[in-house]
Amino acid sequence: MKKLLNNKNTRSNLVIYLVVTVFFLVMQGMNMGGMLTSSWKGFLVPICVYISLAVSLNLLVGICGELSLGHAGFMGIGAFAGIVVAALLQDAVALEPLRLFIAMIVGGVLAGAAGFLIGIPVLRLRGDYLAIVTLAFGEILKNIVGNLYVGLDAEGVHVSATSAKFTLLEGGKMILDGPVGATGIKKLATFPMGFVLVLITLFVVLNLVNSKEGRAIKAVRDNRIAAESVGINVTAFRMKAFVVSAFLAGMAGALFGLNYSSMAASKFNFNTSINILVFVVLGGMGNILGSVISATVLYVLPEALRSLEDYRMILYAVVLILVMLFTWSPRVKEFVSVVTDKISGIFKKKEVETNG
Amino acid sequence: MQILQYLINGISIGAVYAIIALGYTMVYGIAKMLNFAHGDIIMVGAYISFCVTNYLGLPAFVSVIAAMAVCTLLGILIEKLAYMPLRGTPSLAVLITAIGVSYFLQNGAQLIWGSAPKNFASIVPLKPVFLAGGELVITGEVIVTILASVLIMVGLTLFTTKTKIGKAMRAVSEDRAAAQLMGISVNNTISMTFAIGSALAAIAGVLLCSTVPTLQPTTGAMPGIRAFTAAVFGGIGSIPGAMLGGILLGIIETFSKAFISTQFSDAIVFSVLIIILLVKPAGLLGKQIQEKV
Amino acid sequence: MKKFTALMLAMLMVMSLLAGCGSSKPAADASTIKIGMSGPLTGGAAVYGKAVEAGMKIAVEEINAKGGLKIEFQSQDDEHDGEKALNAYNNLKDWGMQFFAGAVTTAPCLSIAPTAVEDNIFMMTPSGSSDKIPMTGNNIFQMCFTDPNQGASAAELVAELNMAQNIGIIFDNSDDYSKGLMNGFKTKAAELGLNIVCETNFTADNKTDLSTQVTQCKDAGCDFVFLPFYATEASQVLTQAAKIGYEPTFFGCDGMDGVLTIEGFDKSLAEGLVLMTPFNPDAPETQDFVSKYQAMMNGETPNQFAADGYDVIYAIYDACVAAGVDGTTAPSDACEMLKTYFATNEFSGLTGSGMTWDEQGMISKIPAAVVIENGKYVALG
Amino acid sequence: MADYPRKVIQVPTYNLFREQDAGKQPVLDVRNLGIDFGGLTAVDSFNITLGPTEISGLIGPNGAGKTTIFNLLTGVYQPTRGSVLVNGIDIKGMPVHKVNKLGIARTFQNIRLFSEMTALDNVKVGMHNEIRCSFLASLLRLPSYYRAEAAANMKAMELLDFMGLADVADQKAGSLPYGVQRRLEIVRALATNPSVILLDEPAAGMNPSETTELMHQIRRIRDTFHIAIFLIEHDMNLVMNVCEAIAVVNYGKIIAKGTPEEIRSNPAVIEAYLGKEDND
Repeated sequence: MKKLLNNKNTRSNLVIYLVVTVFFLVMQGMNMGGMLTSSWKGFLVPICVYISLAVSLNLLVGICGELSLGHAGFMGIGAFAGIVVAALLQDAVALEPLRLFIAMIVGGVLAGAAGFLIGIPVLRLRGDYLAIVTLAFGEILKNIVGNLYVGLDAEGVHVSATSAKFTLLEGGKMILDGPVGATGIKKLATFPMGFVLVLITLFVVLNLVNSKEGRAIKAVRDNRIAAESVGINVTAFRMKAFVVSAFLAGMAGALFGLNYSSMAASKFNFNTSINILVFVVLGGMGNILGSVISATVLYVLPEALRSLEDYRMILYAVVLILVMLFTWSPRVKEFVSVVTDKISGIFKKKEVETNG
Repeated sequence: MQILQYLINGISIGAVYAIIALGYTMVYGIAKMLNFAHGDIIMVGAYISFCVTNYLGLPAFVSVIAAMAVCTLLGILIEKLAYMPLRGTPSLAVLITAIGVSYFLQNGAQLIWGSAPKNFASIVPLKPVFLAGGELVITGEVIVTILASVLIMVGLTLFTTKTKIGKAMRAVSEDRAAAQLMGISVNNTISMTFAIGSALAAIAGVLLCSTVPTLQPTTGAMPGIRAFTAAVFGGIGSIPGAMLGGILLGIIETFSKAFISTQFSDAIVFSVLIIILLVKPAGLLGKQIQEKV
Repeated sequence: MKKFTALMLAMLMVMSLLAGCGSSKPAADASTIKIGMSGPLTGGAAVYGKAVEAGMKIAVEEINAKGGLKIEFQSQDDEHDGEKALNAYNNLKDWGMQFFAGAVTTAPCLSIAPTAVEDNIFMMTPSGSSDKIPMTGNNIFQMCFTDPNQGASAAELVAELNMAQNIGIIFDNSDDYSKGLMNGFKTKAAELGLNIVCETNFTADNKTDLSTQVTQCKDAGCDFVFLPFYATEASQVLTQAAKIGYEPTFFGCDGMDGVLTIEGFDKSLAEGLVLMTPFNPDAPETQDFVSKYQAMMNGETPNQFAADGYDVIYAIYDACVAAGVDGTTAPSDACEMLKTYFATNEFSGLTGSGMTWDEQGMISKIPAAVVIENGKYVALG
Repeated sequence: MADYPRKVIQVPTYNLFREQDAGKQPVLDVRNLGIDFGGLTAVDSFNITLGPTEISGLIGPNGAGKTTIFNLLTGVYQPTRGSVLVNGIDIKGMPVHKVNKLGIARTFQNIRLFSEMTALDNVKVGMHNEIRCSFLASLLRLPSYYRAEAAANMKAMELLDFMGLADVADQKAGSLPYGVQRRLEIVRALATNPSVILLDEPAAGMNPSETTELMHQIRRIRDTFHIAIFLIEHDMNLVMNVCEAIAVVNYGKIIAKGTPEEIRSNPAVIEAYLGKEDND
């Protein structure tokens, strides 16, 4: 009995790892074999990044039950931290994957630290108020990150919050240029590293969910008062989930930042947070495999619709609304089942007729 | 004198936020959903008003009425088609749908009216008032916006406390199931709320664009988020709270731009919001509800 | 929910299949060259992308009507976002693009340029004006002015015509274009001894309300305000200033072009506005283009974005004809041939005559400034 | 407030300790407890002591303040006056989860299970503070994680079995029948290793045979785990049969304390409460 239960969890986890690995191997194989189009080659890393973001946000929204609208803020911290670290280590660490990995870890740690600092005040609130405060923090983070000036020259690293007195020595390199962001980034991100990121994310989130911490987090979601009454420190566990989620978002952000040659803080705005949230909700709350798949599909979908030109985004909007109605609305679901019954009824009738 | 001028500017933009926030608060209070498409209804309202005055050549007040009519219909339509089927589902599902609606309205507006920004000619015929030898200017828009926001606030308060429909709205907002048992049609009441909220959005759109003249499909997005912040600031669900929140937000935003930093004004505005929520978790005038054990 | 996941999984499989199939490119046709463009066709910056796209389409139609070498043209939406821009560029590459006539705005240009350098695809941006863009590589060309250069010539002009006592600057701190112009202007102004008394800015997120910035300039007593940003925000500044009865000399750059054609904008507010623009829709030599554009875009008057787009297509076309590039030339070979061509040849179009490019792909053309009188551009100086 | 009992009631001084508890420290010692909600006194001068293995009942008409008292004892509400000592430690100012760690567990009048989780997981959540396995160990799936989980599984299954719930271990808590959910809540409370357990209307919604079984189970809990039980219940049959001592509250105040026999015959209680309820 107990074994069976364990098996069930392990089995569903294995399915997730399997799907991800197969996807990676197929894509990597096609890539090496030159069978991928330029577009798809370009999608590979962002897909990994968005999977990781969606899964980490799912930990917060689906499993912990806290609506966060500021996930992109952590992504942004990770991205810029990663860009700065990678630039500083340009000469110190020659091996590119290692430099990238260090950048991702630093990005994750900084985002996690920001998550902790923000968590102290924020996690006193609940529900929609928590949502608005995370939104506010996301905007604050973007605003602050977007006004940082970081430069490297012979003297060392210079950091400032205004451009007014920011000057570098001759031959110095501007790493972050305020709202304009980072330009001339050395692209380090690779698809295999994206795959590693997804594996790390899945490993952390799945292991967390199926442990005593995960049970406590789910208990807090299901019934906060009861969880307290059995000795669970609710704030501590919301905090753990928040920090882990921010850490993973930071790692993903670092990979994202190092996948492009220029990156502006405005990328990490409310809209990006919302997009990640859409991945989570459409994939199913608390459903990790759902997040993985919906992040992939919904990232590619608007790109696949490019031939529609002006009607592309409006169609995306319509698809979004319809999917929400079809997956959530009890009435629409009922209607669909009636229609499908009727259709299958017609087919059955025909079958009977042809048989008879 | 300088500080007074900034105060006036702040109150002026704050009053616009207040009108938008009133719509947000109404919808949130009664339908219990964050309607992120509210900002885009504002944009539609402004476009309608723009078209009526510029293409049909009709007077300003007609354009406002037309905008209100169209937005009311639009609000009801959106509610019936997109939100009503999702009643009773988790609020997150409705939130995502609202975002879909927001994308739809923005991109639809671009298809209809094009992406080129339009310059919205102010509908306010009043001349500016110059005080203190021209150092202090109060524009007609400021006067009209502030008057309108106060009138709307008073009107809404009277409406929700004195009329039958208004009382029904409050009943639905307090306890939907109980209201239904009392014979109140929850669906009709919520539709009515959307109608009123959207009509307010139309007014807000016209006044917003009279104050800040650029009109394009994304015009409503940022003020929408600001106004939402204002509504939470004042205590979401509270009518005077939305008014207070809007005005305060406008003043804080203007002052931080003028005296602290234009770059960090966003960070400052949102930090104040967070501090307020930590001190008063339900906003300035919101009701704190204790969970029953 | 289960069903939905299954559905998604199925869609994913179909898409991965498509991923492989799309790579078989149709056989190239010698008589037709393929030019791709990306720009913001939706979202807040769509106005620029749409204008460039229309300008380019006009040029393509004209060329294709002429006979001889034809152009196949495709435009893609980048939503003014670096990430989407790279996707758009990759999509165009899959389509078989030989020349990249984009991107329209600076951030997407900076995102695409290093990849274009890697691919060795000839890239000529109509309106991405940061000096960082051509610096990325020697196959990246620019049709518009480089920001610091334009800012500097603006300062020179102000000094030359003695236009200002106390200068105020409002700029968009989140925009590379605006900051580039501002820095160029400031540096030159300091050299020339111009008196800057007020410097204030806004960012993309809080540009809905610019009344504070206008008031700041007024309070500082500026009689001249430099506005290095686009027409949309400029129209706001002008309206705001008129509301509070503030009447300094406003001075804009090429992004300001189009201010007169903003629908609903009270043109009288722009009287006396000085702007630097390479394109004058009121000049006789541009009338043919203007009327075609108006026919295409519901009567809108073209601005310099459209004209830049038009010129980029003609520049690439002229170079192809002269260098003997056709539809079968590999993009990388075509790139080398065009680089060689532009190193020695000049181009004349709507936005200037005798334009030349240095080996970095930076343009040199004569700056022109106009003043608005009676709702028309009148050449200044 | 009109029918507030004006009569001065003689509260019998009865030693609530069972014989075997004599001389031991009470697990629960409540002194002069009171709480006001915005000027309205909900509970006042509430005193009670519970011996380490005692079963006591708290009864009173609806709205008498019984659940409020439970909320005060578990730290959900902070009292306006008085003190609560759990195993001799004052819970003043402590958050709910710390009060639980002192040894007080509870069930809820309106069931509060973790409805999306299995019955087994519900119990394992209860064992949260007992499972010794670090965050890192469970993240990295170190051997200590597997050891701790296996031990937890075993104990949780034993506890479920104890209340006859082993069969439903894998079912979602929210989908279980009402009576089963009530018992599961008791198991979850037991899983926290309490020294006193507060049951808020454990028999509500149960049929007579389930109630009878519950009575046995309550005694068995005390006899097996050697803990004190304090319960609120409207089912007089259960209260009178199970409890060794009973306190009666009305309008937030104790109006009587004593053995079931004493309570049954107390005129004040009959007037305030039993008189109306005796019909069933």
